[in-house]
Amino acid sequence: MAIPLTLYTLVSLPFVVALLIAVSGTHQRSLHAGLAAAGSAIGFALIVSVAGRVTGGEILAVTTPWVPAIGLDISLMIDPLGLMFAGLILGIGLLVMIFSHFYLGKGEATARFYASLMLFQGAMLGIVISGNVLMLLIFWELTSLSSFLLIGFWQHKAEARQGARMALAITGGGGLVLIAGMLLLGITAGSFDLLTILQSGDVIQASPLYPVILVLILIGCFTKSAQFPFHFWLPHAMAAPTPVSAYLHSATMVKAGVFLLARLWPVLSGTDLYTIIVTSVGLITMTFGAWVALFRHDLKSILAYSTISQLGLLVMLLGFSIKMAAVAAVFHIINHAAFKAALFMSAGIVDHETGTRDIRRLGGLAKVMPVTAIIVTLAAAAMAGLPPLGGFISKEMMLDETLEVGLFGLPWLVPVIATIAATLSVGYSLRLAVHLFFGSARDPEPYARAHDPGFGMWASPALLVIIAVLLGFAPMLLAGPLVVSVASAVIGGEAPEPGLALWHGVNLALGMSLFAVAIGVLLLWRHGPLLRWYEAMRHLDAKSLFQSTLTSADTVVRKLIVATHSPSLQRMLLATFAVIVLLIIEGALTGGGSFTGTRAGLAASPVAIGAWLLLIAATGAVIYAERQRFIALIYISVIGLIIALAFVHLSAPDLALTQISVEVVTILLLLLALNLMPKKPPVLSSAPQRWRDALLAITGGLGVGGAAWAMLTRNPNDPISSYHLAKSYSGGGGTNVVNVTLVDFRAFDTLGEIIVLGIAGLAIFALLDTTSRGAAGARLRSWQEDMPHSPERHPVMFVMSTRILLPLVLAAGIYIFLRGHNEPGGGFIAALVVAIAFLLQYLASGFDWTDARRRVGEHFMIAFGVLVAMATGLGSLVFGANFLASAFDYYTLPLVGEFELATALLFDIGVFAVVFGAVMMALQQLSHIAQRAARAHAAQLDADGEEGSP
Amino acid sequence: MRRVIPHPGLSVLLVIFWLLMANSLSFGGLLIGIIIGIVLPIFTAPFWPGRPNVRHRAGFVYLAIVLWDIVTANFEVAAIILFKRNRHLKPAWLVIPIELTSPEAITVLAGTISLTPGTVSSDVSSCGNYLLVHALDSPEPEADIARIKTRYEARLKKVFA
Amino acid sequence: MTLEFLVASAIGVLTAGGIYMILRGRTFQVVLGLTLFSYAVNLFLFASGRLTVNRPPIWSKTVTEYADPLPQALVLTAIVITFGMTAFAVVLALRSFLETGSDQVDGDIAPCDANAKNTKAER
Amino acid sequence: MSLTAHLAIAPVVIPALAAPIALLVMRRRRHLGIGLSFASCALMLVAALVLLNASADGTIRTYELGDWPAPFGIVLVVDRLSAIMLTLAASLSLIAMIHAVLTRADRKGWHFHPLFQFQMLGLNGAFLTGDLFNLFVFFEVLLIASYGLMLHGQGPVRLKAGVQYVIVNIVGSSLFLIALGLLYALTGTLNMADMGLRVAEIGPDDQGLLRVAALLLVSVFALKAAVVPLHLWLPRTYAVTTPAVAALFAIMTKVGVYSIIRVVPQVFGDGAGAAAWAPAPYLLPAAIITTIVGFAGVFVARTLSEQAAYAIIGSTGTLLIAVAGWQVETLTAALYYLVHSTLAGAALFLVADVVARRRASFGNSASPGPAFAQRQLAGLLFMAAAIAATGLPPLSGFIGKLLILESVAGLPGWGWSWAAILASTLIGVIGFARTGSVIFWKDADHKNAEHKDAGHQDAGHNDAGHRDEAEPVIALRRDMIAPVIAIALLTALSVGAGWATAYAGEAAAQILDNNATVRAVLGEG
Amino acid sequence: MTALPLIAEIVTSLMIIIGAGFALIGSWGLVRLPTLMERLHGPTKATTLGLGGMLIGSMLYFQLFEGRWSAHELLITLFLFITAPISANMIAKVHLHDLRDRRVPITKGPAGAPPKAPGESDWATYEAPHPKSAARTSEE
Amino acid sequence: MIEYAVIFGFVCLTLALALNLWRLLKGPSIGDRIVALDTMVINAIATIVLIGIAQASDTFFEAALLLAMVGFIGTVAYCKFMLRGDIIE
Ligand code: NA
Ligand code: NA
Repeated sequence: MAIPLTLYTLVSLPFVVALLIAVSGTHQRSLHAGLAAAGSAIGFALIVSVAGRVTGGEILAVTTPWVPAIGLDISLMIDPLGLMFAGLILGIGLLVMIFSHFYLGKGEATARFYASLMLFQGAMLGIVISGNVLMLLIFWELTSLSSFLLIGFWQHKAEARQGARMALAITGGGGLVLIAGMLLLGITAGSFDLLTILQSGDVIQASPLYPVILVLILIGCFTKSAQFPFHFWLPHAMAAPTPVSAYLHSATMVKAGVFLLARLWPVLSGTDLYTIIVTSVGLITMTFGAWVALFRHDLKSILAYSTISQLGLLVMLLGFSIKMAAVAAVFHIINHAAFKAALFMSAGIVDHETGTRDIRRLGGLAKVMPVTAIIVTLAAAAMAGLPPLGGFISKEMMLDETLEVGLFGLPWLVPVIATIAATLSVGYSLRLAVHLFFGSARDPEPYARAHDPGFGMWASPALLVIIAVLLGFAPMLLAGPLVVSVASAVIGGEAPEPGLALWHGVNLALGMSLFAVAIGVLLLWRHGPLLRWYEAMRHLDAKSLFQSTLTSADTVVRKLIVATHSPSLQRMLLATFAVIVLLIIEGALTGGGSFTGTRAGLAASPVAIGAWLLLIAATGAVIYAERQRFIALIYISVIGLIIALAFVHLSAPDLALTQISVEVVTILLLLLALNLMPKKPPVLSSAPQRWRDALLAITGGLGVGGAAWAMLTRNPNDPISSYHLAKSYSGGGGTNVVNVTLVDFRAFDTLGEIIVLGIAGLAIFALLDTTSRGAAGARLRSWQEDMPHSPERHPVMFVMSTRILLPLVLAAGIYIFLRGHNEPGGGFIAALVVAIAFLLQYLASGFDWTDARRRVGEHFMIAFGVLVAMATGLGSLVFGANFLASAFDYYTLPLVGEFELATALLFDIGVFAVVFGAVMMALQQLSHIAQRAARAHAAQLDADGEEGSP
Repeated sequence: MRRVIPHPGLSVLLVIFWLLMANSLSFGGLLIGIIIGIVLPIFTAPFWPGRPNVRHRAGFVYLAIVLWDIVTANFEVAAIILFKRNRHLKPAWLVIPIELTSPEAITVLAGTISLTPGTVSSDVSSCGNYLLVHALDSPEPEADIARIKTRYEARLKKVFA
Repeated sequence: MTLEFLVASAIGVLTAGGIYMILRGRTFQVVLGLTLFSYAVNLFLFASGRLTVNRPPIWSKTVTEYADPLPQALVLTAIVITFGMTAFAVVLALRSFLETGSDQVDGDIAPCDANAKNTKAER
Repeated sequence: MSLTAHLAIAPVVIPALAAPIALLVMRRRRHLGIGLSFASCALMLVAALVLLNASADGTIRTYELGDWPAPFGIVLVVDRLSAIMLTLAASLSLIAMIHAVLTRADRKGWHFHPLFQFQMLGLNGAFLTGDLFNLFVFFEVLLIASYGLMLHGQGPVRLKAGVQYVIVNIVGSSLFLIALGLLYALTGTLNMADMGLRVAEIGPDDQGLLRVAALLLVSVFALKAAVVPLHLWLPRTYAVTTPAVAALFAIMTKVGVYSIIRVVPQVFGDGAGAAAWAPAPYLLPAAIITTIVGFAGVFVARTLSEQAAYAIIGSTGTLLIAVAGWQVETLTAALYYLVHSTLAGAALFLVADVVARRRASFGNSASPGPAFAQRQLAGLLFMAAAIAATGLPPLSGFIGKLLILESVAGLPGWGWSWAAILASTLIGVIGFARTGSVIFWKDADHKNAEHKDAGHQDAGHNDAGHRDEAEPVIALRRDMIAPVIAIALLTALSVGAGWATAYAGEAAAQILDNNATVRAVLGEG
Repeated sequence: MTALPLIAEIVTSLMIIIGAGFALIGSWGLVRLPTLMERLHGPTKATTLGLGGMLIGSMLYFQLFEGRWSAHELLITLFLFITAPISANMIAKVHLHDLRDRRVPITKGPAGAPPKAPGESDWATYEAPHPKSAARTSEE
Repeated sequence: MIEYAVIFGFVCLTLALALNLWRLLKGPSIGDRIVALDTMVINAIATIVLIGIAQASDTFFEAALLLAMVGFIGTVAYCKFMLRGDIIE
């Protein structure tokens, strides 16, 4: 197979298999396991197939550009380091898949399980064979996500959910920090290509950003590899099914941090900062983990802490920045993967067969579970670093290297602590084997049930233990070339000859090792008293610390968010106005320039001053009478009237017309609504609030008024409207420039504007049509008129006058419509006038009377109007012109004389129809609500009654 | 003809209205005015059930009298506002029995009373046979009632015969 | 006293009145406030064409000076749009009052809080 | 002139015809109306894609409405940015429409389809216009339609929220007009390209006024974009809205962002004197705070729809962090992330609905309820949407965030930007993990299961007695189609990230190249 | 303008002055008259003669000074003749309603409370018009 | 001479509007306020007509006409509200 194909197949196979499993149905246990195992096996075979070339010094790489903008390529690369990890991931993966099949019960959701597991496998594989660090980051976060799913697999268990979330928070969060670090790394190196970065060690270490990069990346690695103080998620991840723990939380995922440390070793290591941080974190973790492991009772918890400890060991070794230590680390990675996965699977077996993982309830199981006992004992021996197993060799190498490192200027510090950690390791390892399998049964119940599992279940751990044993007997043969080539890849140069052998002669390391074993045995012997002493101590529970931190963060943030975001319109508006006012002030101060411009003012006439006084007084009156809503409304109409007068005075006849007619309709709307609302609500805001609002209002008023003053006292800047004035008659066929602007120059605006009105009409209809139902209907039915009312509904004078007014006002409306193009008026104003003519009938003769005489529905009017306007616009396309282009011409008829026909008039018909429809819709829907609601309710009751009867 | 122009008076009114709106006399304008004068009464007919027939000559006489009364009465009321002290004012409620039967006629009468200053039509009785009028200064209410009945109501009866 | 001053100060007063009313916390007052505010805004937009007396933008061969027609067209559009918005706001204010029995713009249960009583942070 | 020359107007014409026709046919022939509405969305997408393709070569197409020359008439401008926005809007509309129809949400009140089409009309118009006042008009179109849609289905909470939403936006629109007035008074024009030229000639005496106008205008856009502290209107509004509508609303805040991207470089660019890049110093801090506040909201929110609403705020903040850089690279990142975050937000709302529809009275609140139909599948959808919303791999959010992080690196305040983006991602992840694990993993104990009180009900649901209230228990997965499409689009956006970022990059370059726009709009002169 | 007959100028000015004067007098009446019913007479002045004078002035002005025949001012008069009585009537009804039904503290005014309508009926403000009465309209 | 008449007219109308305002604010009854508003509308019509004379323009005629046509609706609606609450029933 060609290399690119191999690599792409390798990385995509697990995902494809995951997908296959996910869609293969829920009750296909064996198929799921089979697919997963086959996928892993094929992957493993692919790895094996390229192993020779890779260990031979060839780097297999393939790159396809993906997002060049950020330097993210689909880049895969297998070098010996990647090869080793890929082999572990796929090899152990295969064993785990097989083991899982026997481990998982009948009712388990195997599809989800294997799909997630394969998802993880793909992600993990991606990390180790990424050739681009951004790719690596993607896979990195994917492992966190899949691990979240796997830890939470038994979703009904609270500890599973919590463990999953905690793992996600820590490893995912660490991943985010890693992103920052990697991005900085790539930016500093000038590329995100891994090989380029690996060759840029000097540049990076010389960069002022190096400490930042280092710390960020280390946090990413430490969180993933459960290094102190981020270790606490790992024990809680043990809520996952045991195969998951074996796979993710011992052999692979937790090694991702170690992998990345190794991967970036040439780039990051070698500085004092690196050595100090990494070594001490590793050292602390190694010791701490081992210490805690000694006192745990849950088998998986023991193994989890032992994993933490072993990971600390690896981190420490990589932290030494010594080549030989790196070699030791590589060898120990292999050892640890073998014995730890075996131990986890065995723990699963014990759990499976005895129903408990509590070491205090187990004991003497060797008699009933001899095979398991052998496996565990051998694996534990490897973990303890006892000869003749592989663990012994790597521990010797480790102890040997500690002698080379001085930390904080103390040459003895690292060796002494490392020896202590080794001692503790011996202690918990021996305890695991001895307390489980030897001595007497502490609890008869699990003992009675216990027996060895079938071959399928113990085959996988057995194989792993055999490897662990062989790694001790024939390390050079089995692992030598691999370790050398991997170590060379880590170091980025020639690795020193590891000299893997059980016997290196009598040296200090051997002494330390012997000491560790001796004291370790002692620890086991005196475990009881030690445990009582340990349990008497107060322990900081990282989980509850994490939980309580999260809870209190949640509480505090929630309080803050709820306090600030409780839906308060007043707060929203205060914020808005405050921001605006501040920005106006800022803009004016920063921008500079004078407040008053140079434009000469117009002298105010007495009537203007009078009207101004009226307006100010009426505005004040509105504020004063604020809660007496009806009176405030009367004052508002005075303001509207004055503004209409102002438009007249200031040469804006169209605006005056619009203002007058809109005002009338608005008042009717407000009165209709006010009828059903409180007329004089109680005071709501306190005096300080009112002062605060008044202050803001005055500032806002000063700002906007000031801006208006500044604007008005400046000369215009050659406005585009001179074109409109010049072209109105010649190009638009009308002398009323405002109208020509509306229906021609800016007809597109007008189209939007009528659509706004049309939508308002529809939305109002939608809003009010439901008023007879639910709470509103009930409230309306029980509504008590809050004012004494006159019994007369339709005063005769009013009614009769409106009947003569109707044709007259309609005629006026038609007139205003027709001449709008040349004189003040137009479709909009005409529509309002006509609407008002009909509203008068509603007002005088009542809803039912008038509604019965209505011929065209408002919905139709709105739709028709929009369509007419659109058709006018599209009509011009037929003539090869752009949308909404107008045409007009003058015609002469005998007797009639010259007259003009303009498409703009057609457009105005559309405007008319929409505006009329919308206005009528709004007012009609709003009127007579209570009575209509009652009627609708009665009709509903009738309908229900009929339905009920046969 | 009746079908096309059911209410010639209204139609003429609309034509005049249209010409006044246009504020000019042109054939084109007249044409549109006539169209409107024909169409609008038909279109609005449902909104005015039982449009009464009006005697036009009587109507014009009535209109002339009312206009004259408006002018003269205005001066009287202006004098009252300007020169008469509140305590010398003799406002009164006038209850005017009416014989008109159509709501249109009652409305015109009430409107006339309101337009001629010094009196405001305030209400109609629920049976429709009395008009409540407020007079600004009416030392002799009976005389005012009689004046209204003879001067306006009697003439209106002829208009809305 | 110039017309410019009258208009500018009127805009200022209407804005202040509008803002104050909008901050009152009951739907009807808020709608009245919006009406005041929109008067101010329409005047402001109108004023962007500067003030002109006795020169309405009705084109004629003999006239050379006109008021700026563009802001007038814009204000017309704005008035129409504001009308639509106000109408909707009024109806919504009423509808909301009928549904909830309160005309206050605030002080309602937040869905946030309504659900909170059933939802404790998981332990 | 061939019909293709009129293509620019198509995104406006299509919904403007579809809406009234749907309004007319809907009462009698409901399916015809729905079909029309669908067809309109599909046609809009086709038109948008054609424009997207046509703009790829860098041509800026203009369309002078009524054949009035710019700057005197209104002109539509189709450049890459417009094309991207149009395509996004049309895609989103199809998703929202599918969901609304399949879940029958469109039947829970009047006029859903006409309002929906009008909403699209407003959006498309806003994305196309080159005229500032016309932008205002289309803002109003999309707002009034959004009021109608937001209240679709009604119920007390929605009405109460609607009051606030409407009033805040009316105030915002008024402020828009004030800014417009100032700008017209100073420049004498409304055409954005022309305005960009004219601001450069404004004298020193008028600089203060110009800056006021610039700040005012941008703060109106910021209000629409829900930038802290102008964001308070959003959480409840979006959380209580009909989910299909909320999904469409995911693009509403982006309209504000779009306007900032469109207007600031063109009008308040380098030549604008005191107003040059006027909002820039405030944009970055505001964006950073918005990001944090948004995801803090995700962290503490107790319902999925609320989380989605806060996620919208947070993603807008993130987006604006990039915008605030005003470089080709940062705008590239912004545009890519804009598209992503819109789809992601929509996906969240839709998934929230999928959940709410299956959990009866438990709605989408993060409280353990009984197991429900297709729980695993729903959970998977939720996970995908949450991954997208927080910006985790493998979906496009991750690429978007990488783009932003890389592009802002080295710019002033970039450390804060990085910290905000990464920290907000983490708190978002924790928040989503919590609600997700409760809803999809945790089973109610018996005490909780019996405790179904009314306050529990998802606010978005109708009050009792509404005609469509009593729907049968969901057995079909049809309501999962829309979210799946949204997630598929996000996947496509990841896979095609190379192409997408390249297009965004060219769009960004075009945005910052004022001369090109001026040449296209105002001619060579 | 010098070519114009002085008399035209005088008449026009007079009409304007009369119109404005009556408007002022009507508004003054609104302020000084004792209660609502009396005040209601004030606006009818402004309506009829005040505005009428102004409109005649306007017609004359355009006729005499601008040389345009202008009569559309008559339309304003027409509308006011129709609408002013309605306004007055409705306001009077509000007053009557206030007096008897609303029990708001209101001075009855020099004319006192209105007398009850003779016979069986009451005023329409207090009693819905009888089914066959001319005062009853628009009921279906 | 007409100029003086117009100025006199403006002064009268301004005073008239001010008097209307006084009544509007003073009340005391709602009816009084409505009368004041109604009168104000009529005075506004007169003002518009006078502006037309002063500017020798009939551009504003429509405004005056419209006010005459629809200005009373406010008055009537306010009254109807006081009488019946529901203005369209
Ligand atoms: Na317009
Ligand atoms: Na009147």
